[in-house]
Amino acid sequence: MGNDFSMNSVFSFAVSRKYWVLLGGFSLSLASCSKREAGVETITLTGSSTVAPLVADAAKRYEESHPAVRIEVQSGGSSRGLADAGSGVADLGMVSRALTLEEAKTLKAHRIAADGVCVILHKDNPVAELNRQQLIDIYTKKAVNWSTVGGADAPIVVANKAEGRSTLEVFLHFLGLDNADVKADVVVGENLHVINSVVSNPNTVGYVSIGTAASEAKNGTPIKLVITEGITPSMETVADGTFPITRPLNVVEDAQTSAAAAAFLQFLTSPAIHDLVEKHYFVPVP
Amino acid sequence: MSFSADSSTRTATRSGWADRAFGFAGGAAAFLTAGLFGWIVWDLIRLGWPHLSWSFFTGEVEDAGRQGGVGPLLISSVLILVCCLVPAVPLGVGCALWLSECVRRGSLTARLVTGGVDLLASVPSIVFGLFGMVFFCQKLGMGFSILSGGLTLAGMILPILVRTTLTALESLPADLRPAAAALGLTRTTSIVRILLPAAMPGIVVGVTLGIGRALSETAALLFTSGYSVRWPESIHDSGRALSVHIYDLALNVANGGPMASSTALVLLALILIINAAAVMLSERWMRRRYHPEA
Amino acid sequence: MTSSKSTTLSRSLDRVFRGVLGLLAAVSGGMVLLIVSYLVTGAWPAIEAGRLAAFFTDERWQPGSARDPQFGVVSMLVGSLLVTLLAVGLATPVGVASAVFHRFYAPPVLERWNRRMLELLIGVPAVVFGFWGLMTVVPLIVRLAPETPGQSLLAGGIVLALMILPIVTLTTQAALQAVPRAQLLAAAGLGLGRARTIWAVALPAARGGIGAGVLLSLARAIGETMAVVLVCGNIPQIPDSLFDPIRPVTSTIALEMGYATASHKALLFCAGLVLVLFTAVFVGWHSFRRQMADTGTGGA
Amino acid sequence: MNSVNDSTETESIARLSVTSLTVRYGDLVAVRDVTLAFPDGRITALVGPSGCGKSSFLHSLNRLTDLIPGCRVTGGIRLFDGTDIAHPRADVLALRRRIGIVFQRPNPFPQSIRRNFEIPLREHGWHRRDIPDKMETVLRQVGLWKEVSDRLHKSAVALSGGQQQRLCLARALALDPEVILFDEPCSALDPIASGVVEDLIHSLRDRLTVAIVTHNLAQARRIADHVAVFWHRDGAGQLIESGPAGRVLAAPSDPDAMSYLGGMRG
Repeated sequence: MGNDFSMNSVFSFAVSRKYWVLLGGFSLSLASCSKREAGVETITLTGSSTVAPLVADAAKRYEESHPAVRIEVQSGGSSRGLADAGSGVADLGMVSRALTLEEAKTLKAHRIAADGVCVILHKDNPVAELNRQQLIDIYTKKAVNWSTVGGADAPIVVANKAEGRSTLEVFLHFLGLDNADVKADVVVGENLHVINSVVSNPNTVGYVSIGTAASEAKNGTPIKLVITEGITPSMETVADGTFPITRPLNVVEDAQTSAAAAAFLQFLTSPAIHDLVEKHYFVPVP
Repeated sequence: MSFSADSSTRTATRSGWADRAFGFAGGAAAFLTAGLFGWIVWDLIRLGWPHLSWSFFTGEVEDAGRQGGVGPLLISSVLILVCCLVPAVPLGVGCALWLSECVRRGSLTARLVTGGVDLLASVPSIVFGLFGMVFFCQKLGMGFSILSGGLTLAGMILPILVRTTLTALESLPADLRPAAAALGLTRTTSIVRILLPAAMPGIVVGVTLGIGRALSETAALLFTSGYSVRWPESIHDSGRALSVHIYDLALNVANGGPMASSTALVLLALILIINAAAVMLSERWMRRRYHPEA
Repeated sequence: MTSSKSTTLSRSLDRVFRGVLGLLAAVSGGMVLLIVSYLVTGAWPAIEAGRLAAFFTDERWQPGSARDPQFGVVSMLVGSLLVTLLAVGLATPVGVASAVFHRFYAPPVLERWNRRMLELLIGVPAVVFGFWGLMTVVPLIVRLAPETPGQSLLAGGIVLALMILPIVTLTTQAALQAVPRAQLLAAAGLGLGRARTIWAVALPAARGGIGAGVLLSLARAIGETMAVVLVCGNIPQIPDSLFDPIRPVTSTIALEMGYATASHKALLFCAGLVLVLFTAVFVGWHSFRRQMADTGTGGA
Repeated sequence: MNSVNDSTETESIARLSVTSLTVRYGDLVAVRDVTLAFPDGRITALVGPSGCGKSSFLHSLNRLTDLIPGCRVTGGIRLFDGTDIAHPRADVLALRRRIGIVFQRPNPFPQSIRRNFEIPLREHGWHRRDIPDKMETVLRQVGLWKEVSDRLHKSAVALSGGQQQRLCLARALALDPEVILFDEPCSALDPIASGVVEDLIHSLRDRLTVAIVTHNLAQARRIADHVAVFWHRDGAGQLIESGPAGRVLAAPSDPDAMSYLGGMRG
């Protein structure tokens, strides 16, 4: 009886027996963090959330013709792209601005497309055009009412981008301002956050990637792209270089790039993705 | 442990204006809650319903989510949930059992553990995400994977599970424990065979809440489970959760708004189904084994 | 019949089982230490560089400015605190009133459906709440106060209140459910009306549970990220009014982490650490007090 | 009745004997220095006013006092075969099987009637196939078989209070205890159910050794062979009088016992 009893006791967790099995299987699979199928080359890209969707689309196309390659695209900002490509966490980095001299010492940038940054307003805002000086006044709170720049009598709500975004850097570079000079009413992160801030408060002024703004405006979002320094922001004016606020969309590599990654980089800079670039409302590199 | 209405209190003596004022204020609050949520859900339906179709549930993500469906993401979400619950439920329930059955409530160790769990509840989800990225993805070498995401979420829902299980155990009739002891049952038997089944309804509520929390989480997954929209082949693959997809569509993809709403509807449906399944399974299991109808 | 050998075995089994439970508890309770230690590691470069003092003395937050870097985090902590208190202040009365209604006034069917709805709402992603707030609440605020940006402390408070409402309501409902029937019957037996029974008997008895729920939602609100970043305006300042924008600590981490360079990153970790410790003081104090109360009444 | 009660003092040996037992809760002394023997196959009633330590004493007999934090028991408790119950390393689980207890309020597990037997029986090593027979035997013993034989799979908490208490008794009996303790087993029941349970307890006489705490002196008179009177004295519960029921109930020698037991006649 005693023996029988002990066996019973040990195995009497019938309630949870299935659960233990599951748990066991789980810990086993956890322990075996082994590499997956051999022979498959993985390329990792991290960086700019502006560039990531384009590269993801291009990667999908590339994988179709190269079945032995797997491409992981993670966004997280240009700075992350630079850091990861430099440290080797990622094979390639995505950066939505030109590299600084310091950065260019260790990394090599390959331009895959160009983008412009444009100022946006609500569709109902009568202002249609703003020049550089007016923008400087607005972003430093010298102009606080729309009437001073030719609009209705309403306060100007200034939307600025958060620290570190390359749109911010490009825009401030154009205005010749330091971020510490900017007096914003609202600080936002993503492009669509800017656009929706303008939609939800018609007194807001903001700036975003032309691609995003054009695409949203075309689909009925009540915003408009503001004429800056007399030039209408569009893919054409970015392409011919007349629009004043532009930036390159780059993919960067360090000195030790694998052959597979180099091949993919080659693909990204080739005309084979031009249709994708245009679909994302960016301007292809000639 | 039935939650059914207590008729004696519902029909209690009404007394004039105070009673009416209470009823009115309560009714207004309930109506406000339901109304606001109705509003949100209605907005989602208005924007998202036109895009819903069978192929949306099964199709792959195309054109950054503006086209196609969310099939792979649905699978990823479920896998992340599994990776989350498998460690979290034993941890949470075990911790609660230990606190309620193995130590004195006021003791230093009990206080330390409860404090730690309460503190865990107050860690911002984005901090969980950063922690998961460094600890699971990098230190433990799991990479951006469904496993990393699930384990990160496990830490996040742990306090919910501990608290609800603890509450359920504490609200059990006090005489169950002496009854079990008097029959010479070991503590193990008493816990596994008697207390745990009796506390089951409460635990299921906790798990339900945890499921909702886990499936809706974005910030913690952004850094851990990754963005990949491929069909996941194992839990070591990177997989984008539905909530991350919603975030991406709403904030990163131009004209992603309507699809974000559709995806949100899919997520709500998934939560409804999983919750209903959890409640139903537990009820059936209880009826079969423990709680024959009264 | 039952030999002493077998009971020895079941005793050691018991010990193993208790050991396993203890281990699970240790992991659960210790996880927060792991997270904090990791935060400290991440924040170490900033702490080492002596930035911690600047955290509390600098007025502004301009970590990226080359000309005048400033690292003031106080305004963001104040922002986190204010938006959380506002949310809890808005959600608690509504949640408690609604729970009382469903417990004492509404038919049971309604209570059940309400519970289902609230459980579902816990599963609505924060970004959905945030987006809804940006597109619905913010325009309403702009209409109310046309001179303001709309994205503000008030908008953040409302959206957060909505998000924690299910937690407050559900925990209050559970606490009311746990009030012994005998107490309610005793109140009825004394001829107390329903309103007085609720006010004088049910709510005081459920106070502990409601408090725990409020604490839980407070912790949830102070850590919320994706919703507040969309509606708060994210200006690091101490607000003068409900209509001023604020920037909670979590917003800063969400906005800047992906774009931060190494030293900036350490600062953000530092901010996260400060927030966790800040919350820990609240939660720890409450948790400690509650346990004291527990042992005070629960002792034999 | 009285003839039964009177004939027992010398003929039986003690199945369970207690020497100098003291129960403390922290600084509070609940029971001080009690020495008492429970004769084999006889019913011993523990009586006394509320708060005189009867229940604490009873619970210490099968070490349920272990469950109460801060409770300390000193003194000797021995079973007939010499098993030292009070020993800190005594096999508590095995001795609880040998000494069963039925509480004031019926406390079936909130599961099916069948599982209320399966759980303890399996724990103590019964084979699964032996359980149905055992269950039927004890349910018949407590007169519950006819009432529940067709609903063994249904919840035990759906039974009436009296049925639940009989179920708890059956559950305790199923483990073949040598001693069974009752802690005011009838006080939460209606008079009819109470009568049924009382008759059941009486029917255990000769087969088992029974200790019963009761406030109902009439009940003690009806069923007890021996009576022990507890009293709160000098800040602690103490045993002030014990002996054959007939003598103690009719002519207690202690003045407090006399006034207490006198109340029953008045």
